[in-house]
Amino acid sequence: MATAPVKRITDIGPPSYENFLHPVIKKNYGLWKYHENVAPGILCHVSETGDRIYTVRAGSPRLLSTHTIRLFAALADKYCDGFLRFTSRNNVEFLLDKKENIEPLKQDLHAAGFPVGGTNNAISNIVHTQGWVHCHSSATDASGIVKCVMDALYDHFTEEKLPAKMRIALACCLNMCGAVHCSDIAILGIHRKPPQVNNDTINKICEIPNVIASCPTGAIRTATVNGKPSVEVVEEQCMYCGNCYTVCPAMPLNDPANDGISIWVGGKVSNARSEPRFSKLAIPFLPNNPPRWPEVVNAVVNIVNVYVENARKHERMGEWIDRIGWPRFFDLTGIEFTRYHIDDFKNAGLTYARSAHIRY
Amino acid sequence: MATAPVKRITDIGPPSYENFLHPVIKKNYGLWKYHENVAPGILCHVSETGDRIYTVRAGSPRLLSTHTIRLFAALADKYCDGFLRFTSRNNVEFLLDKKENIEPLKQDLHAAGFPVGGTNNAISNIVHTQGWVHCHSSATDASGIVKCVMDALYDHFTEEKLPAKMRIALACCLNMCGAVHCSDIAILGIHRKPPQVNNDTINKICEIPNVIASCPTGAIRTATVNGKPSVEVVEEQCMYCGNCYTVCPAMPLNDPANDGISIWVGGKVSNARSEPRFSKLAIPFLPNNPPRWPEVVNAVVNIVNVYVENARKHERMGEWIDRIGWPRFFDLTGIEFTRYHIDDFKNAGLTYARSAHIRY
Amino acid sequence: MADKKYETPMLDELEKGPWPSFVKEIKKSTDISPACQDLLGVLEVSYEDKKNHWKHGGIVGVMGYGGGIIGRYSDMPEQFPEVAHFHTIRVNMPTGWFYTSDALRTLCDIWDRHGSGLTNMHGSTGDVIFLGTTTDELEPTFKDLTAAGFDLGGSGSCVRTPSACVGQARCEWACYDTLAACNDITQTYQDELHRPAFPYKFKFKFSGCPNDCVASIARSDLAIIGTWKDEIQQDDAAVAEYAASGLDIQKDVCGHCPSKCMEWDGQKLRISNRECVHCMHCINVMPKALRPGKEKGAAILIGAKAPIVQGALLASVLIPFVPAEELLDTIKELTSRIWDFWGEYGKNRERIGELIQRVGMANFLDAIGLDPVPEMVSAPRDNPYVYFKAEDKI
Amino acid sequence: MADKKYETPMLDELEKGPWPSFVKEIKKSTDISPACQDLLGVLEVSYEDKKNHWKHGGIVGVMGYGGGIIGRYSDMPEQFPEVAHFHTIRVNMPTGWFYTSDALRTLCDIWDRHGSGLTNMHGSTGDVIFLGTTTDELEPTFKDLTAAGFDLGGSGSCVRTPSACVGQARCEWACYDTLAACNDITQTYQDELHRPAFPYKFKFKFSGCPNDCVASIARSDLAIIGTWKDEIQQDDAAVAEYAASGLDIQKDVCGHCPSKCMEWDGQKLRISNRECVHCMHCINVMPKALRPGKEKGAAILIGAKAPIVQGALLASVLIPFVPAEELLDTIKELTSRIWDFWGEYGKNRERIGELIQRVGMANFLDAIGLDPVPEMVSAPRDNPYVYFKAEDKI
Ligand code: SRM
Ligand code: SRM
Ligand code: SRM
Ligand code: SRM
Ligand code: SF4
Ligand code: SF4
Ligand code: SF4
Ligand code: SF4
Ligand code: SF4
Ligand code: SF4
Ligand code: SF4
Ligand code: SF4
Repeated sequence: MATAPVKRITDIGPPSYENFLHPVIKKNYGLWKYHENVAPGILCHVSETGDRIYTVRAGSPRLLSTHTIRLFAALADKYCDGFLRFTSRNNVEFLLDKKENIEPLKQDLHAAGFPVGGTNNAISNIVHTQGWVHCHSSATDASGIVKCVMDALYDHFTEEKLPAKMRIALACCLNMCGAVHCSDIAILGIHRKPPQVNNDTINKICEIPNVIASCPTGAIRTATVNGKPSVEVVEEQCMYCGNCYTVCPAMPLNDPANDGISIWVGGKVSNARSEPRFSKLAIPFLPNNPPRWPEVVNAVVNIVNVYVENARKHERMGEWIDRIGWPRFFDLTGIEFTRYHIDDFKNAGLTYARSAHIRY
Repeated sequence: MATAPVKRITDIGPPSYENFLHPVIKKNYGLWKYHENVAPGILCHVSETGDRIYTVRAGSPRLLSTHTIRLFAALADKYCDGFLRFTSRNNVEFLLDKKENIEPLKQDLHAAGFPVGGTNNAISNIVHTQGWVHCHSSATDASGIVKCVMDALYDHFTEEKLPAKMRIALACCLNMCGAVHCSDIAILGIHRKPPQVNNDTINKICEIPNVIASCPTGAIRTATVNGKPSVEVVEEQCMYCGNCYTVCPAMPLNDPANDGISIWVGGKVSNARSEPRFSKLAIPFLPNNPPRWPEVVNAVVNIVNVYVENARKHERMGEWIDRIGWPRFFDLTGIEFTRYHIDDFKNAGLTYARSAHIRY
Repeated sequence: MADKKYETPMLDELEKGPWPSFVKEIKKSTDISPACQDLLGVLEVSYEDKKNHWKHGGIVGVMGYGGGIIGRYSDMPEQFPEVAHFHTIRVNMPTGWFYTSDALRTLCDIWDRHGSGLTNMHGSTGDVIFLGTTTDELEPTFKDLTAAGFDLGGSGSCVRTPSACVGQARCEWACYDTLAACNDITQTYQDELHRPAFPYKFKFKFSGCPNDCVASIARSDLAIIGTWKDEIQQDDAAVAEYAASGLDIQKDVCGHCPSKCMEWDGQKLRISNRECVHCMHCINVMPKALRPGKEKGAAILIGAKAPIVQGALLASVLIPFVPAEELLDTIKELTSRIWDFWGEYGKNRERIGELIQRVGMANFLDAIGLDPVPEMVSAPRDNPYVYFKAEDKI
Repeated sequence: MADKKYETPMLDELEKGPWPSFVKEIKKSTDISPACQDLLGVLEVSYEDKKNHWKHGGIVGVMGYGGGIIGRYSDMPEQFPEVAHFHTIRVNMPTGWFYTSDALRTLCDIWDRHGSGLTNMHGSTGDVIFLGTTTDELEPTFKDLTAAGFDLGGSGSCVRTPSACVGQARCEWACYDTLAACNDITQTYQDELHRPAFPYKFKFKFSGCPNDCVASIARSDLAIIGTWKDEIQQDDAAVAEYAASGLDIQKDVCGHCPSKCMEWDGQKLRISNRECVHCMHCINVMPKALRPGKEKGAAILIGAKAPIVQGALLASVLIPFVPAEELLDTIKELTSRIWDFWGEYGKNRERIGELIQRVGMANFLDAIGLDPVPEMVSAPRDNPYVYFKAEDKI
């Protein structure tokens, strides 16, 4: 007698968050009145009911082993009745109703190598992507650079000594998985050579019209190579976006000597004070120099330092630059202004300085 | 015996301005220290030397008969030792070294029908163009509307009761002869029907490829009509700019029922406070209703009134709208916001409100 | 930790320094799966070569789903056979990234059984990322996940895993219930999430207030940003306390108000709420004294995306304000109209934001049956190139 | 006034009202030329028909010149024979629109002899416009004009009549001598002004300070805008006087400073000149207390134009600062390089601003041999679509 097949479970979606809320949160849901910044990495939210919930935020490399997740779970059991969450920037937050648990939790975290911080006017965790660990598109690694940069900015995570919040993000290619394009500082992997067409396979594995249509600048045209239908790339029209490669594996554009990093500054997401905005190009190219990427680390640290020294309270990176102007930003940071800083894509004309508002 | 031909004089350029400078101006050239607004239309410039020059500014219809120019000349002789100038907005300025001459000059001007004013926070003369008086391109008249609007705003010329300067300009077609596109209020003649191709003449009088190339939206394509080479206009792609007509007389686009006026607001040229900027669409269409264009006059007067009532000191039209927001501008003026207000030309995407900065 | 299989001198450098090390994490996991050793191996090669060693992903998945798995193959399978296949599984996180320790351990158990033991907590879209397994393990992992009450997230041309800020669970500023809304939308669109049928991806993100802590305005096709319509709730005594405690209210609060609608005379703070653009700054600085108003709801913005293909876009205002009670219905009604239009007119790989750019906002509004309002634009057009419609002409 | 030839009930309405009437001006001129009667007649028809009655201008001119005359023919020549031809003559005004009464009368005499007696004082570009004459009268008018020391202005694809604000002749803020510069450029480019040889028109305008009283930034291909480099000259006693006389310095001056670089503590005004963007506002409001600095010169901006063809442009910064002494040489050197490039690469009817848009600022700078500086952009690019040049790659 055959056993009836187990009904396959699908389309159930995630378990409801309600199952995972701390009792104090459940009780005070929607009733929070205000919060206090207790210390770097420690928040206290106070409810209309008088209840308080404490948050201890710890930095994480995001790429976590199940060992570490189990460690977090154990700490949550020990101090938080098992309740914790992660943030939109991949930090882990322990939710406590007992103030006296804060210190021991902090110490346990510290002992395990996880810093507490990232709240208020600190540099929070770097939002980042897969890099060489997992993505075929990557022009650089992600986790490695993040590690090096955060090592250098560690004190800015555990202390709150910035004029305002600072959000750093990294994406390993122009697909920009993550809000890289709206970060105070964005670290972006870039290619600098056009795709090398694989004339042998392209006709078999890709739809050539799709490949041609994928190019934002129309750089790709049909070609016949060794009697086979293929494409060719007009080198001057290619800006190495990699969109053709996303569409077609026969268009790889990795090139170790020319792949590298660009640095972008002054973007933001929040609507606080000024409107959200894109980050703008600061450094067009820095080489990939693993394992510690000193050029990238120095560049980021330099920008952070100049910002910290010069910005006024409440000024995010971009707001500070608004006030002092881009010429002075380049001047203070010692970064060279080049032809590449001048936009030449679709709406380029709108970035030219069309006023006599000039600082000298 | 033939007389020797008189040598033809060419390329001499204009006579030097130096011949036409008042002696007090010559003496104090480059030495002016400050100025005072004596009264509407009256300026006093004071030199480092202590000398003073008085300016009396009078409004003019710009279209002047030689009779009137001779009248100005006579007044200049009577009160200014013959020295006068015109301004960049077509007012006439009498330059006096004797303060006591101001009043009699004012009276003579007034008697002749020329108002004194337009300085400081007044509405100065309307920069305008040819209209039906002289231009084949015109979608409306120029001088007629200007006359009607200035009649209605007369007191704003002779008094200084605005929060800031106000510049009104009119152009009779999209060629925009004059700084219409950067005016506090711009009155703009527009067409609303595609050109009517004259299939009989086009091939004779125009280069068809030039006609096709002239269209910013690519609305024109070749066609053969009655066996003759001609063009046809894709109606949906035509936005009635008239550029094809400028290039080719066989593409006229006048259409009395559909020609009319649009109103634009909030532009400025000066760098004072905010950067120079284009005027933005307020009213997409008002009919041509000669001889007094009541719809246009009312629209302009309404906008001026709402501005005067609501703007703060030193706020130009566009700066005031910056502060209160466009929704409230439409609200206060009672002007309807329509699909036409939403840009759909090249950089349209950059005009969408990309933030949660919203006023309710 | 299992025995070392490869020399990884470069990666070893990344175990140094105070910030927690992902290399340590990979090394820790070598006792879970041999794939971790080979991952270290191939990554070291990448560090030497300065390029990745992955091939363009193939189409792998679980039965009946078109998304949720990212196929990944090594381009050095002979040298690193354990990562020859190294697919990721996107597991839809609980809304707001809330967990109990038990729930986390459940996920760990499943992943230790079927995969590398490596994760991302979390992916940029918000999913739990199970990082690396073979094709064979996909279906069993899925079975265990659903049995435990979890499901996959999105990938491909479908609804992507929606995400929400912590919201009313722990934030005093949430103007609507982000968690409930996000969870509801996630459940409502399960079919669209798992079975790619769109021109391209579609992302929802829910932020409770204009601080936008899930970066919805930068990263989602439909961004729901909480806000309020009436006056900022103001506690004058608390304002005075801030002033007494040394806050320079003129400079630090009023001085940064983008709409210049605040006045402080040393005694009393006056807000012209009519001009307030709801930026949150004053509230952020004085959380004990100022709070969002009582008439709460959200603005709905549309069309954010990363640069590919036609350039990055921030989301733009579609509906300036929806009361909190009407929010879910409005989102669903709107979404269905948007998808109809996008499905019909969207080109392959054209996000909704790019489609709107292409056809123009006014035509888009016509198509989805919304009236234009001035809140949708930062300013009306400045060019006179207006296409008048036949019905508006004579 | 000559006898009335046509009934003009509509135009008569425009004699009413307080503002001076152009209809009166035309009527006044009927004793000068019969064309004025026919102009009234045809204009009345336009007012009835709601359209102009002019034909597309033909090519008419004076010997040896390609510009300066706008040909104009009526489309109702039988009805209005006196305006069958009704060409305008553009007479280059004296720089700054300065005149003596004698000079004006000289112009009037010439025009009464040869034309309608109607003028525009002045045209939008700045010329004296002699409004309406026949082809036959062009050459004689020109002869009389040159004999009297006047010459034609520009039209067609050439240098257009340059214009300048009143400048140092009567304005305390002029940072360079706009009249001298404008006059010099006008004289230097006489050939380019009279003989169209460019892809399209080219306009110079000279403003002595950022108030830009000739709207150069909106209307000229090369805009020369005076400014200063050092500190604003400040007279503290005069500042105190303004304060005493009731000016709210905090609100009216500092409050509108776009770079927020002014501080007023009730006693002393402090300007961070390093951040000042030279907008002129504070100086405009307190002319007795503040003045531009002593290190004077100008910024050179390029490329403004009206909407046709590709949309309107404001001029953009090309050289942030040139000392006053070097200004003329710099303009001329720059102009020749710009014209070389434009002549070679400009398409027919492509203004320099549009050409720069088309090829990109960086390529344009290469072509004219200028180094890029950050003052040229409002911000660096935000899209990552960078074309790296071969020499910068490996
Ligand atoms: C936990 C988290 C939401 C979540 O659901 O996970 C969160 C939580 C809070 N945010 Fe946030 N924000 C969180 C990501 C963000 C993001 C998104 C991002 O970084 O990608 C933004 C937009 C960033 C940007 O503009 O680029 C964000 C912009 C803000 C702001 C506006 C800051 C500004 O001045 O621009 C505030 C207000 C403030 O801090 O004054 C804010 C304030 C807060 C408050 C104080 C809200 C409250 O009353 O509880 C919370 C504690 C913040 C802190 O770190 O001090 N939160 N917050 C996120 C923590 C990320 C992390 O681990 O660091
Ligand atoms: C005479 C004239 C220059 C000329 O060579 O002809 C001139 C002369 C002066 N201008 Fe002007 N401006 C003249 C056209 C302009 C223009 C151009 C235009 O209108 O097309 C502008 C730019 C307008 C714009 O932004 O759209 C202009 C923007 C200014 C400003 C900046 C105003 C602002 O706040 O935006 C000032 C400063 C002020 O008034 O506070 C100014 C100030 C002045 C001063 C006070 C300069 C001085 O110290 O002598 C002069 C008297 C102004 C007055 O009317 O009260 N002038 N001024 C022009 C008179 C035109 C007229 O008849 O009304
Ligand atoms: C895993 C993840 C990065 C991470 O390390 O966190 C990721 C990884 C990839 N993304 Fe992404 N994207 C991820 C979040 C994002 C985000 C952020 C977000 O969703 O908030 C963005 C920017 C926002 C947006 O959607 O515009 C993003 C924009 C892209 C794009 C560009 C899309 C565009 O319209 O511009 C591509 C290219 C594509 O779709 O073809 C892309 C494509 C990819 C692919 C599938 C590579 C490809 O070309 O096929 C990557 C697979 C990597 C791998 O091997 O695992 N990924 N991708 C994120 C998803 C994890 C999760 O489910 O939680
Ligand atoms: C007479 C004048 C208007 C006025 O009443 O003052 C004028 C009149 C004409 N302009 Fe203009 N423009 C006049 C100043 C301007 C200005 C203002 C300026 O120079 O400061 C502009 C805007 C600034 C600019 O150049 O961008 C201007 C932008 C145009 C354009 C659009 C050019 C563009 O690049 O967008 C055209 C179309 C064309 O060139 O084909 C144009 C074309 C014309 C034509 C020649 C009509 C045509 O299509 O052939 C007009 C002849 C009218 C007539 O029958 O008399 N006119 N034109 C102005 C010249 C008088 C003078 O010499 O002083
Ligand atoms: S940013 Fe590019 S390389 Fe990095 S994970 Fe996303 S698609 Fe892959
Ligand atoms: S990389 Fe981008 S620009 Fe270059 S050919 Fe491919 S799609 Fe086109
Ligand atoms: S704006 Fe148009 S219609 Fe008016 S004068 Fe200029 S070209 Fe002619
Ligand atoms: S009017 Fe303008 S848009 Fe219409 S066909 Fe002519 S050039 Fe093209
Ligand atoms: S977006 Fe607003 S409501 Fe949500 S967590 Fe951030 S501050 Fe709180
Ligand atoms: S929320 Fe922002 S705009 Fe509104 S009053 Fe506060 S600071 Fe001003
Ligand atoms: S532009 Fe400046 S210098 Fe020239 S008149 Fe105007 S205010 Fe004076
Ligand atoms: S000139 Fe303008 S920017 Fe400079 S200090 Fe004065 S107001 Fe501020």
